[in-house]
Amino acid sequence: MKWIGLIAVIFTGGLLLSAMDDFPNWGDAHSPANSSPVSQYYIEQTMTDSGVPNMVTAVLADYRGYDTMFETVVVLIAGIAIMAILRVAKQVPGGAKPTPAHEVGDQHDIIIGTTCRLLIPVLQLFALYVIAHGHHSPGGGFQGGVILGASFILAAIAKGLDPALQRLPEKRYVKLAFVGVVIYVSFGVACLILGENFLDYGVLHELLPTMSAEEARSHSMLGVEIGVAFTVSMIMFAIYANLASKGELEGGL
Amino acid sequence: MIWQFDILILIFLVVTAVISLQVKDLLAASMVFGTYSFLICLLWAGMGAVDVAFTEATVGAGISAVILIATVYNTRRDSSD
Amino acid sequence: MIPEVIQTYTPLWACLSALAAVVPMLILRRETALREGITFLAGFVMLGFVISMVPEVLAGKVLECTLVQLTADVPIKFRVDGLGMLFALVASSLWIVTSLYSVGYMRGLKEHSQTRFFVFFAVSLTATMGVAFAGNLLTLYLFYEMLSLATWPLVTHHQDKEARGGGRKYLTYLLGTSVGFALPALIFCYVKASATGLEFSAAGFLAGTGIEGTAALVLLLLFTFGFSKAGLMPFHSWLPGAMVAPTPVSALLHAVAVVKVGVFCIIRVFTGVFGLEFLKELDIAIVISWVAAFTVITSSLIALTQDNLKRRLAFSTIGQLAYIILGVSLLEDRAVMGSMTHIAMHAVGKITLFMCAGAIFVATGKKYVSQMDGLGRKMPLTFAAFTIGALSVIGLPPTGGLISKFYLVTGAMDANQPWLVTVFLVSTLLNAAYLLPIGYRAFFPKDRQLSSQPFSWKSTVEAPWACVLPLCVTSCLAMLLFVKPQLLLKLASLMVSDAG
Amino acid sequence: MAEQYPILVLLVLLFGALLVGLSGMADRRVCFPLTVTALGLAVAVSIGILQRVMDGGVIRYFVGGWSRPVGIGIELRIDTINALVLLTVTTVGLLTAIFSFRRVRDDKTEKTPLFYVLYLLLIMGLSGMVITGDAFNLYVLLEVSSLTSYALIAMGKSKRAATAAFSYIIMGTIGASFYLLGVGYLYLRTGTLNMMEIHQAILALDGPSSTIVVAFVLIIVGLMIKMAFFPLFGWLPNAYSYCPSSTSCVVAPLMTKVGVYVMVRMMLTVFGTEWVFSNLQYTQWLVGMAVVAILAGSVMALAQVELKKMFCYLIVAEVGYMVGGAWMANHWGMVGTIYHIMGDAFMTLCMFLAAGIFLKQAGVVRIDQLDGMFRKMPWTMAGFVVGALAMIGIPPTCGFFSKLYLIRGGMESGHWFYVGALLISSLVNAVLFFRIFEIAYFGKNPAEGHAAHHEEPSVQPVIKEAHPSSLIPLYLTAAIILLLGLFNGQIVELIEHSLNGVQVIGTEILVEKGGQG
Amino acid sequence: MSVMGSFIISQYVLDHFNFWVAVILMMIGLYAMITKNNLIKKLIGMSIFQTAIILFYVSAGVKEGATIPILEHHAAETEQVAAGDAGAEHGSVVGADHDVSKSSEKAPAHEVHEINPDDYSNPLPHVLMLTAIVVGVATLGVALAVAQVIYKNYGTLEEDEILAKIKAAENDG
Repeated sequence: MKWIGLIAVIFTGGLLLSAMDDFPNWGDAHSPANSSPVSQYYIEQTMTDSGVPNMVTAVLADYRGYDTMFETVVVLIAGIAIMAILRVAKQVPGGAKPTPAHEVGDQHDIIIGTTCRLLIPVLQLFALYVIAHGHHSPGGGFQGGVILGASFILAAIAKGLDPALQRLPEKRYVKLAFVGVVIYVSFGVACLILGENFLDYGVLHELLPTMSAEEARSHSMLGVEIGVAFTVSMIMFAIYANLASKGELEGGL
Repeated sequence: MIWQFDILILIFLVVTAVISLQVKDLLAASMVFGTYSFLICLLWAGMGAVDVAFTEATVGAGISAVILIATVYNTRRDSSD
Repeated sequence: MIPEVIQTYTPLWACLSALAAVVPMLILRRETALREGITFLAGFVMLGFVISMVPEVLAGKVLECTLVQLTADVPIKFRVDGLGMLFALVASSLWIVTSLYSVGYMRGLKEHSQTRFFVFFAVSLTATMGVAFAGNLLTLYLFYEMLSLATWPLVTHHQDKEARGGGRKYLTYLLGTSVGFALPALIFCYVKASATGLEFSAAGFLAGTGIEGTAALVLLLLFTFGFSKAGLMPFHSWLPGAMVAPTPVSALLHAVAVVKVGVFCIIRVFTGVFGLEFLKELDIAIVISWVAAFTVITSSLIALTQDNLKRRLAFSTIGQLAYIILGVSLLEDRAVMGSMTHIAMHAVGKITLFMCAGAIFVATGKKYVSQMDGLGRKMPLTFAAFTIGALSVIGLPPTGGLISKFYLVTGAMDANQPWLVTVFLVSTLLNAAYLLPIGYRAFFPKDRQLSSQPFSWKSTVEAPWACVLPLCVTSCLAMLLFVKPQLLLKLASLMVSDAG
Repeated sequence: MAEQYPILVLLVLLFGALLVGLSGMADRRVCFPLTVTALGLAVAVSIGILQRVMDGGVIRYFVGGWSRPVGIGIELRIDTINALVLLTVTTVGLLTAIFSFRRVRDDKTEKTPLFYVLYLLLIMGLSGMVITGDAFNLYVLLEVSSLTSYALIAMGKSKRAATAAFSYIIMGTIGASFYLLGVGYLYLRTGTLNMMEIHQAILALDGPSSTIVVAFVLIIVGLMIKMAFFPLFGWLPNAYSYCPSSTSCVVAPLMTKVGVYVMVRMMLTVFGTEWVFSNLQYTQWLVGMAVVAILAGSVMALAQVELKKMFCYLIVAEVGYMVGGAWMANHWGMVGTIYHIMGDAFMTLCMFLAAGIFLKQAGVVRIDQLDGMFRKMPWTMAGFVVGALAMIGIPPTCGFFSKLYLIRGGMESGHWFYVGALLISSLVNAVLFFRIFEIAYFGKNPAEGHAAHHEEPSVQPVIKEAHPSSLIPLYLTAAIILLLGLFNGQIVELIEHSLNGVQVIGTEILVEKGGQG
Repeated sequence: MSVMGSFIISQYVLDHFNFWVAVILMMIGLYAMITKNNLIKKLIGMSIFQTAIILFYVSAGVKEGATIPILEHHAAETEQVAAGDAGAEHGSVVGADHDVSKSSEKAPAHEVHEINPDDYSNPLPHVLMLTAIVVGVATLGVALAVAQVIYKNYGTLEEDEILAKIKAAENDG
């Protein structure tokens, strides 16, 4: 096996490197990729089209919003898949645990507990900032969502999985994860209903008379980012909760 | 960005990748993998890909490492290779 | 001369009438009498459709109907010409006879799964009619394969170890050759001549496509061996193996439908795909002639050594089929006519022989020739029919076999092949040698004790009437064809005059 | 509304999944009707798309309305080939969904909603892959379908399901990553991700570019892992045979076929056949590999004792058919490949449906456990026989005609070994399936003489015939197999329409090339 | 000769150093995926493989001397003020207090020349790689879940031990 692997890897590496001399130079602004009309268009027209300075956000949520929708679906699938594979029916799905058996403070350090109590709200606030400010700075639904999810994970690590699950029971996080995708898709479908192509946010300005097409694009991007954040944060927590407890959703690390 | 710095990180990247694959303790491997993610996120930030770097910092160095560790915790820590 | 074409769906109805009987048969599987009634009804309906087309065909017209466009160029198409009509007449009329016989046989032996038997019987008939009326090579192949598959449950009807072996051999040979040889040949034709729609025509659709020399020879061999239902050596051994089937199956399918479909396909290849003129030009058919000649002699010799009656008849069939192929491969008008009529003559003769073998088995349980000494006195009708059938197969008067053999031999003379004439004559002698002694020993046993007993009708133990009646009918038919072969000859000459 | 059809197919499925997820938690009984409704709508819309493509030519749908300059947004591009494959995907999805009715209810009670969510998203991912016109979007949807199929396979009750799923994940990820890397190489050289634009850029390149060649190799190798082409098929048999029946019924027919479809799409639309066949010298080799794949798949199928495993190896052989057909640089080879994508999907579906029914009703895993099935489960066997005949290639099933076209292509381009392999594989299939028929017909140990059988066995078999919810999909599949065969002329016409429309296969040039090779 | 040598090095290594490292990382990851015995190690290799591909993409989008792909607000604003109102086709005049909408409403065609594309790195690879990262973590999560199931079934995560147990179970059954 090792030899086969080595040969395969060397072959692959050789193949990959064999094209190296055909590559454009490092950092060449006029390489085909960098000077193509597509990338030029993004840089030049993002402001005109939607007024979002962060081109990555604009491309992510608007020009290639279709990809991002499926990316969100991928995240959702990951969560569902892990539940489908790992979840064992020790409790009724979604039902809260009837007996909060052990006290939080028992096994967990008080310093960690206190720090987390201070840290988690800040973390969550920061997550919301990242989501909301994705138009102007690095960030957006994914990053913010992951941070939000991380705050729940932090709570689960610090206090144990059970208290965290009491606040955010399985049924709720699964539902919210679905809701996230629903939010995303409904923006697209709204465009569809108003007679334009799927995810053509510009047409949404018809809904609010005070809004221009560009604003509509900008705001819709925020909307879909919020949807993404819902799904991502909930699924990240779901992945952690299932993996940490072997799918029993009890005890945890 | 400063190219010497760039090359240094690239070399470190290879080193951490090899270490995380060679360490027999899976917990340590997960940790080193977290370091690897962090380094590569630095590299991307340097290359101007701030959004990618941000995502990698949260996802790669954060969530990936955590779920790896969670799995190692629930299974076995030592590995034969 | 381009024959007049009539568009009609009658061939389709003829084909489907047997298939349509399947559904009521399945529904009425508990009511044996009704079920068998349906079989007969379907048989008469089919015969009616076929006969209704006879006058038009005799008038030199061609009936056509196009169904589904299968590929861009090639549809499922039915086309009734002289050869197809001849074959359809034989198959559909003998089906009725055989149905009657199988009712008697199956009841007599209390066979199991009779519904399945009759259902697949009907499906096989549909496939046979489809082959007879096929208008192009693809349709022909389609029904050819359908026939292979539909007859498998019939061959393996007993579901025991022997049947499994026979069935396995049956399918291995038939499917193996059809997929391995005929299919590539078909696709090769499709590649070369898809514009012609692979339609059979007297001139042959391959003529003018630039096939010549070795390629043509290989193609011809692929076709000839691919349609291995014709039992040409070395792909013949499925036929004796398939004798494990119940006798009605052997009778209809292995003396009439299946093997005749094989030779029919080969005749089609000669007359419709290549065209006789084109083959003469290519000068390759002589290879087939020698293979056939070899088969004729060898199979006759093997038949001499067989003690099991059905196996002896099976080898005899192989030889007779090779006659037909030999005739058509001579490419002479009279030889080809002889081949075509021999399909009918041999069918009538051989089915009589098989039904006799079955009747003997039903009445006495005897399978071997050596056990049949003196049986003629117990079963006089059966053995009388047997003798007539044997005469027909040998080609002696007063039976129809003489007519076809006469044409075959004169055709061989036309073709200036004295050696092949010899083959015909030698094999006739061999035929006589393995068939006549059976009848002789049955009536005039060596055993003094048996022969000394006076004959009386009271001591006969004939099989049930449903078994005996059909074989009497077919033996009479064999003699009738001696007196009135005109219809068949006319149909056959239609094909030849087309070619000329 | 009609111009929105391309996106509607996916939306219907996506909304179905979301609804199942949201309401299925509360009441599991709504899962099945919702799933079937969603898939039924998807099939209807696919038919609508096919209708539109037949009437109006290629559909180009720009998501988000970003049509100019081409490539900034994502384009969905549907010609007749996509439309046909899309219809195949949704139809197989619908049939298997109906089939899953009792199975899922009995197997995984508390996970039923999860199963249906994943199931619908799998079909959505595959449909999306089929209609997209964007190379990167294809990757995302490839991952959607892969992740769902990993999960569905890992849900199997067998202990080995998880290990099979794991090796599938590893191989699948390598394949998908190779594809992604290939797209990266392409992007580096062409600067766009839109398939048609990439094609234009490749045509515009002056001189050969090793980057493009490497990109091509990476993409094809990646896809070959995904479609289990010969040396890279190791993951397939275990993954497909240890998963639940309702999963294998959808994964086995579709995953490999969509992989083949994507390869064809890459050859036709992205790189263009002129480039593929004139720039690369090793296309002959690939046909040779296909020959090996066909023979190896057939031989290994012969060696199997388990029913599903045998079908799995047959899939390997069938993939060999299609790869060989696509690479023989011949018009008819390509037509045959595309036609076989559809035909084989339904043939495989028929096999796996029947295997699922046998497993459920009679606990059949091994072939020799099928003894006497013709008597015990005649209705199921009837459907199975049709599928088996199609696998062997008996007219008028679709299996015959795909072989007809493939062999025609092989003959015209002079790939005689391929023709031979195809024929041998047909014979092997005949042996395989008649072995099954024999066992099902005679039983394991048939009696010595035929007299023993004249008395009916009085012991009533305990095995009951399958539920209509299982039989209906089986019969529909069998009917489709026959219809595909009978109407293959029209279908091939449609396929050719697109092949000419894209103007990629110059038969004359290729025939000449094939003559040399 | 040394000049030639350094030229070659710069041509083939330094100019593409990022690509080189990306390829090396890919090879490391791929090798681990194929040959490592421990399933977790395989997955770490998988993650390294995926990040290496991401590194490759991001490297493809780099422009020398360019900044991050986020427009500088103030620079853009002043340019737009200078640009005048040629954007009649952009229609609706609303929300004057929102500087973004103002800029768009006036967005003139010749603003193209004001924003120099060479100043910003190519945003498209970044977007693609955001997706790839998320896909990567999703795959990792599912794979880890499967690994836990395997551990539950066989009590080990070493491939050879698992295979041995499967074989043993087959021989028993």
